[in-house]
Amino acid sequence: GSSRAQQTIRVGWTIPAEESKYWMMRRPAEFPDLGKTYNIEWTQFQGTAPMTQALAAGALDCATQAPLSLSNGVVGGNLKAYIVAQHVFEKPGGFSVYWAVMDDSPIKTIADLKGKTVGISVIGGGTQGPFNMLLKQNGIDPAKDIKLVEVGFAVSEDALRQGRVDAVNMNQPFAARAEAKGGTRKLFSLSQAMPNIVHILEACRADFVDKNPELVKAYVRDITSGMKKALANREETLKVVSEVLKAPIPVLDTYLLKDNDFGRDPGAAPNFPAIQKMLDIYAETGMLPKLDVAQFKHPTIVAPLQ
Amino acid sequence: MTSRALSTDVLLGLLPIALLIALWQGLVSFELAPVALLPPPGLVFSRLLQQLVTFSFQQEIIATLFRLFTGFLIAVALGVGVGMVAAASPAINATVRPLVRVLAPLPKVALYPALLLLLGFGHESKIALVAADALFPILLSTYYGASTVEQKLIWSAMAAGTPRREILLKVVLPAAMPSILTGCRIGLVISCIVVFLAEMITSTDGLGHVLITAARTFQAVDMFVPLITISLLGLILNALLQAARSYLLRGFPEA
Amino acid sequence: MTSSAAIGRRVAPLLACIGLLAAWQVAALALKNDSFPTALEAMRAVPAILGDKEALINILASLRRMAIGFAAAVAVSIPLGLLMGRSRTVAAFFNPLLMVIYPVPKAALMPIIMLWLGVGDIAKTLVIFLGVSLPVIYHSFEGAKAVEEKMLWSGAAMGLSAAQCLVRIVLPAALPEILTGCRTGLVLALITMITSEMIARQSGAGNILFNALDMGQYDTVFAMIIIVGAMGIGLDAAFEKVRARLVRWSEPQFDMPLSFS
Amino acid sequence: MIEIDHVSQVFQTSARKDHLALSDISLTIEDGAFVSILGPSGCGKSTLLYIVGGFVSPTSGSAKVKGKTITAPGPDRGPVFQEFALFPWKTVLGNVMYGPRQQGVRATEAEAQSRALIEMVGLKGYENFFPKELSGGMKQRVALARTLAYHPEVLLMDEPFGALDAHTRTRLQNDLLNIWERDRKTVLFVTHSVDEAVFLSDKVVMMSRSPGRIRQVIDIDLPRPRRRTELLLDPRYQKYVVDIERMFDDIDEAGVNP
Amino acid sequence: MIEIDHVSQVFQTSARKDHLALSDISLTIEDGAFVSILGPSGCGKSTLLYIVGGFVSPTSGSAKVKGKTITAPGPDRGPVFQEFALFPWKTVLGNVMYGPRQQGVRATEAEAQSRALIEMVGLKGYENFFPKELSGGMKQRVALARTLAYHPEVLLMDEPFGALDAHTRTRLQNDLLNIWERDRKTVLFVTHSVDEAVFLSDKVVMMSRSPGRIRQVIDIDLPRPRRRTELLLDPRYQKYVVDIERMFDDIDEAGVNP
Ligand SMILES: Nc1ncnc2c1ncn2[C@@H]1O[C@H](COP(=O)(O)OP(=O)(O)OP(=O)(O)O)[C@@H](O)[C@H]1O
Ligand SMILES: Nc1ncnc2c1ncn2[C@@H]1O[C@H](COP(=O)(O)OP(=O)(O)OP(=O)(O)O)[C@@H](O)[C@H]1O
Ligand SMILES: [Mg+2]
Ligand SMILES: [Mg+2]
Repeated sequence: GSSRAQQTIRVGWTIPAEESKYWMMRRPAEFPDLGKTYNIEWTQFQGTAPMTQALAAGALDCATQAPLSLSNGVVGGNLKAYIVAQHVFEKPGGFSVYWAVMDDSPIKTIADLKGKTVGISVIGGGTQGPFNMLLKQNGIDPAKDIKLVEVGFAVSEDALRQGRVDAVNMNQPFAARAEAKGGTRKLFSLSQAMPNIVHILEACRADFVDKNPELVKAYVRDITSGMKKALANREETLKVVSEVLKAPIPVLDTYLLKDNDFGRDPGAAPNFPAIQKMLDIYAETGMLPKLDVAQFKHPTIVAPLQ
Repeated sequence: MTSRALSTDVLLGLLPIALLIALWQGLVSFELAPVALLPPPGLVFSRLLQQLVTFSFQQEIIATLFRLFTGFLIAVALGVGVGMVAAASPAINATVRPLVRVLAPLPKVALYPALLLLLGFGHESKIALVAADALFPILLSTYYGASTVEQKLIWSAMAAGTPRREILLKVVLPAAMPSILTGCRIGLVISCIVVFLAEMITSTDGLGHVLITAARTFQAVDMFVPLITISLLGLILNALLQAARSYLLRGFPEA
Repeated sequence: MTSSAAIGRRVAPLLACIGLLAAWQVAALALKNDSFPTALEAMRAVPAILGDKEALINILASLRRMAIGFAAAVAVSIPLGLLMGRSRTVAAFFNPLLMVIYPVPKAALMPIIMLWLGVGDIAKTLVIFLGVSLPVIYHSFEGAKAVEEKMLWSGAAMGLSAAQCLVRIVLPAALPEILTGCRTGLVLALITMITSEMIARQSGAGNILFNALDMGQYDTVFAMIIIVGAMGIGLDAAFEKVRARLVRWSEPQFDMPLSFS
Repeated sequence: MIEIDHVSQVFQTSARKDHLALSDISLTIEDGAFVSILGPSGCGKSTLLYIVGGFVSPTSGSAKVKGKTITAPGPDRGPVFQEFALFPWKTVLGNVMYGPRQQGVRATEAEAQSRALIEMVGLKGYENFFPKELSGGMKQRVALARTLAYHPEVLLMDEPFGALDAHTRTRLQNDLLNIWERDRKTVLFVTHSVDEAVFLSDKVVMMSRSPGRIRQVIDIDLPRPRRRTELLLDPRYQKYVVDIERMFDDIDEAGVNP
Repeated sequence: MIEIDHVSQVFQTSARKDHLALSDISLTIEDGAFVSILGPSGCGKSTLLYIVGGFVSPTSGSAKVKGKTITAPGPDRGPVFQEFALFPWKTVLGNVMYGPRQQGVRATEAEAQSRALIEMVGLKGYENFFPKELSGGMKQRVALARTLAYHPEVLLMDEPFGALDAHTRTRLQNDLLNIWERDRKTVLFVTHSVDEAVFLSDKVVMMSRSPGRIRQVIDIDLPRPRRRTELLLDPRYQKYVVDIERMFDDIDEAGVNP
């Protein structure tokens, strides 16, 4: 520990796709300010929704968020926050969260899902908006026509192979693993609903940002440079991610930062129009009232910052 | 116990609960907690009353209760059975004791994903989790109670011609009853917690699921309704257990 | 007691463990399920965890929280339970309150707990505290109720005040029952130590376990389960030693457990 | 002085019936008197002792010691219970030392006194035994020693020699008389032995079958100090015994009335 | 026939010391004999009964009943424990009915028999009381009735009348003798009353102070059926009593040796 009084940001994080933060956690020496002019108290969470609650309760200053959880916090929890950076999104041609069925399944189209049991990683989570929209477009009422069960990504492949669900959604690295094993096929992916979906981003409480602009600036600067390092040095990134996820490098190597991975903005810059589009979908599917993304924009503090 | 004493007891018991609700109201009134996280009690209770009469909410309660009871009863049957046999037979004791030592401290929630895959997303996986968690407190209390039964009670029964295999049922079980019921009480509360937790983790219905759906969308009032419901259920179930206890133990000095 | 029987008692837990692992191995092979690795696969992952310095620090951090939570729970619950057992008024006052508080899953209260206690050690220690205190309170409660009245009368006649009676007569007389509660509490402490790290965590054994769970690394998940199980055996054995010393006077009078088997 | 004034005791049984255990008992016991209570099994002798001890408060009536109504137990009244009620977690020595230590006697001194008492009741060598390792009669003697150890002014003894062989019993009777004569304690002594009652007491209270009533109070007018061997030959002693035994026969006519 | 052959019993105390409770006891009891055991408190009488009951196996030596080594309790040997050991969860009636029901007697019949026994021990009206609601002597009588109810061939009675008043005691002694004379049971009877031992027994076994040894076996050669009133005037009876009491004095010389 340093004897100098340092300012501390309490940051929430989760796994598996926040490479710039993982760099900051595991390679702090690479960041000139981190641990010197300011400190981070890292807390890991199970999913983004609890982090929204933690932000609303004032127990965190910044945290990983999904557009939906953040909006829920705003609508239901009186949360005021700025989106300061973005972690991953769906790039055209890259990985898109998809629903898989078994090869020999009679389900060939989305319309065939009627009356089936369908797994989803988180009910009411970020993927459900586009998912609902696709169902509706194919004449299925998401509330009545299918039986939706929560199946975490980790067990989704097993649940499908065991026949516990007829279709289930897949994410990396589990999708890569399932594909390598074979026997499953992609039914549809979220990119069919909209391109460049933003999966996770970085948000900070507005009151905290307003009170400590320099501090947050330093943090966002480091996220920006972390993203740069992550993209520039894949070999090291594999190591870093492996340390955090405790996943073996060969598994990560099958997808991480490859074409079959999510997209990452080189400057970790939030794609506000895409986020707005998602908010619109949520409003359309009745999950949320209409929201304007502008409220999440800070005039100066937003990645990329040098 | 006279009925006057009984009603004083009830009043005394209501007092701290009233204080708790007052404290809750105070926290909200003095803005020590944001309404978004802690809605005022009046709102929660009036929503609860509204919900209680709706068919769909009743269905959720029934689903939760069904899992809770089935799991708890399995735990009681297994815990009491194994606990007694382990106290009676050195051979079984030698096997059960180490097994219990290994299995008891395992975090059963971590096995829940495996249970889901083996037993599906419906009742079975939750019942299994409830049973697994409630089992050990009941088993340990039964074992303790059974192994400290006054020797001379057993001797008296054996001398009266009770066959060995019946001693367990006729002497050890009733003599260990105070301890067994203590274990059951703890097991019951754990069952309440676990069934709720399991429904929060993965479910399509039940009170825990109601809470999670509300929590995801920051519906604070709807979050608290299932919480209050489970808490009331706990209170009612415990009162029932208490009544059973004072009947079953009416011959014991402490009853 | 012959020495072969003594050896038998030593070996029995080992045999039980091996039997358990064997059953697991067979079940896993039969089920052929990715999320249910075989015992051997899980065991192979154990050294990797224990060899990792960071993992050890995590586990120690958990144990420290557990020790604090357990100690605090025992310190508060025993007096409360004993008081409830000896005073109808106290029992009538606390019983419904406890019954209202305990069935609520702590995970659901996390947002509120976070509000006042943050997401750090205090919140988790509180959760452990609550997990442990329930059995300790109720076993102390029932133990105190069952204390033979004439023993208390003897104490009172020697000039013990009500408080002294509680400490010097009710406590020792109820000790065997209290210790049963503590033993259940110890098991629950270990379990809540892990589950308290399910939602928010900075370090800890649960951290390793739930991370692996999120990542679908089931060999690590089950390796952690083995490690926690082993910690359980160790703590339980240590507790048993303490217990045997404390309640020597209450052990069954004759050697055979129930003397009819 | 102990004044028991129109005391009645009703117990509530589990069968939800009221059970009258003592009915309108009035009795005065002078300071320093040795009073025995005789009565059929179940007539309420123990209950009466509990009331004087302050362990049970009577359903009606009152009991006073030194003019003050008895509301709680106190170290002035030391009970020896019929069921012994030893502390199972303490050894024989620990049990006997408990009272003196509680009264603030220093450990070494309390131990010396306790060892002397343990020797008196014939348990030398058993100091480190736990109660569960003692025979019935041995437990009873520990209970006696435990109460004597803290020198209560009033002794409330419930069949304290009931589980002892004749020889030990005689020895302890003499020891008790010696202590009583030395310290002039007030003793309320429940026994089933008419012989013992007459030998020890100034006054014998005879109770009738349940619900317990006082049937007769007999003053035993025999010289003190009493020697068993002398007394056995004394015709007055024999007359007391025979008279009381005869009265017992009368009581029995009354029958049982729960 | 009960044959006790060189039986010794060593207890392990918590102080981790071996404690010799019985030392080399040999004794033969004919079928249908009434044998009393007398001995100082703590000499091992209860322990000896436990061994014959099959509750405790002796450290060395063996005990046989009808030629077979005793290894377990059985309904042929019915104990009445010094501490009563009533089932707390059963009422008086439930406790007494337990044995007959266990032996397969029909409920109505078992109840009728049990009620008769309860009346015999003077507890009519207390059938629905729980043990905790009874006085010491009442509990003892329930324990007696409970054992008599299932008609064991051998009765193992540990001071079964110790907590009773003289009158109830005399009545129950007579009842016991009647039952014994009718059914010719074998009775092993522990008592502290020399009087009672002589009155009831064919044989009195005197034990010496701990560690218990058999000091003397006295045949009581008095005519049967015995009537208390007649016997008290019989000089042979008086001689037995005096002789045995004198022997007790001798035993006492030996001192304590834990
Ligand atoms: N807790 C109780 N509930 C109901 N009845 C009770 C209770 N305690 C005692 N009694 C009744 O009170 C009466 C008197 O009991 P007590 O113990 O005083 O008798 P006792 O004279 O001491 O008899 P003994 O000589 O047999 O010890 C008995 O009839 C008994 O059944
Ligand atoms: N569990 C035990 N552990 C150690 N010693 C014991 C145990 N049980 C009995 N003893 C000892 O064995 C001896 C005999 O005890 P037992 O109960 O047989 O005596 P007893 O003759 O029945 O005496 P009493 O007339 O007082 O009932 C005693 O010295 C006692 O201390
Ligand atoms: Mg009595
Ligand atoms: Mg004995």
